[in-house]
Amino acid sequence: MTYLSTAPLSIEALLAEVAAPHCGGTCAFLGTVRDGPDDGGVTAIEYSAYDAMAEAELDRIVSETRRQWPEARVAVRHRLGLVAAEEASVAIAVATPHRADAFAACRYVIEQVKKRLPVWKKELRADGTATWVDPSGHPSMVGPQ
Amino acid sequence: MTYLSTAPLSIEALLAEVAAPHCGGTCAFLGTVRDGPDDGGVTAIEYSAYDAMAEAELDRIVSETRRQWPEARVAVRHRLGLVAAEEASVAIAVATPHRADAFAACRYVIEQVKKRLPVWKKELRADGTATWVDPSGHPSMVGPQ
Amino acid sequence: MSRVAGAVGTVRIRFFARYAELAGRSEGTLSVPLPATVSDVIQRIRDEWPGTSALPAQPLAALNLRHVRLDAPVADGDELAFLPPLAGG
Amino acid sequence: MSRVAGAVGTVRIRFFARYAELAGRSEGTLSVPLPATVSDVIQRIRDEWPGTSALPAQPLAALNLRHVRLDAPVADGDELAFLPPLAGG
Repeated sequence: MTYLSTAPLSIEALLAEVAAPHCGGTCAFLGTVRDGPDDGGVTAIEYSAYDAMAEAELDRIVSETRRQWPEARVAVRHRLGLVAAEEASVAIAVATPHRADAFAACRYVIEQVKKRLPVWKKELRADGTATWVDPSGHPSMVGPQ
Repeated sequence: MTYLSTAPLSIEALLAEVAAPHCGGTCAFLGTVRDGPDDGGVTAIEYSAYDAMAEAELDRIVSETRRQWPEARVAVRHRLGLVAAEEASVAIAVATPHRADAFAACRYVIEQVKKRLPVWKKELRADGTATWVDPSGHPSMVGPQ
Repeated sequence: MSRVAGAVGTVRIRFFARYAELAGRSEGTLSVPLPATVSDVIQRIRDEWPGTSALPAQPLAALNLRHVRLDAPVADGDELAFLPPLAGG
Repeated sequence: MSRVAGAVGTVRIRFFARYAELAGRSEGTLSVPLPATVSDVIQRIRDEWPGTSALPAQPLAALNLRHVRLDAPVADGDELAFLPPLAGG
């Protein structure tokens, strides 16, 4: 696997991957598992994917980004398996000669990831319940099991 | 000094600083010293500042950012002294509950830094020359000394 | 069978996440008369595999690792996957 | 002096980066008749400190650690700095 990882994501590794002498601006994005007041005591999220398609989709997203921003150097990783609250589920780094492109390209990658990546998450709560997350707003209780 | 540092900048440290359970999106920006084909063999940049004002200005920029994005957690560092090519001169991290705010607030900080921070740089080249950088486009040779 | 002999394709079907739980299976192989669209295959799955009626009638679908619309044509050897609302990132 | 006695302020002047090189100094203290604007102080610096004529007539200025326009009033005890084109980030 190139883009998917069951190990914790290292933003330093991604930054090193995109660094280049001619790129003066690097924008990075980290998506982390929230446990806010509205998140009902989420202790971890279990991420699963349609692995082969997620890899293909990420490869397409990276290719599209390079086509739109030919000088951009792009790296992205999505984590799978159990991810604890405050750990990163997705990490993106984009380096470009000028900063406006770094922001735009990094934003493009995360928006496409959210829109297209065949990845699902089950929120695990302190009370033992588990819920499939439907970002369209219809959570479905599936536990305690 | 709070925001200025003569030591290498650690993006991991900034990310840890802004991390919070309710913040699911973190945008970071790193400005690095370029040595591209048009940069004439820059080996390092010597950054100097009007220290007290740069600290005050960064504090104001952070306060403004928090006013505009009340849920944002913001960290910023600017490096001073000799910075080698490909090392970071500025690092910013912004964590927010939702990603659009993280991108917008991070972008705000770097734009204000570029516009307002009393910091100057002298490009040091492999051939021994040194040039004060004027981003408005009028470099002035000051070496070899 | 009374059906006029025609091309028949074998399609690999995959269910993910909540859909695998609803369908009671994560994959299977299905023979479908061709030509057929993704919608045709969905109908056939509902007819042939008990339990799959719990799946939505118009799920998100991917054909050979790409998102497709439900009117996309399916060919012999294809892998057709049904995807619950995406939640990556 | 024939000048009518009036308020006089002491202003700390600072030059940075290329301006310090051009002025041949990085700081100094100047007495200025009040009221005075930043522009007035610039004129006085040019008159009193040889070498500062190499500085631009309308430099970027900061008063007490804040960017100011050249028509901003200067008061006794202020710190007035002249800033070459900014290059942070």
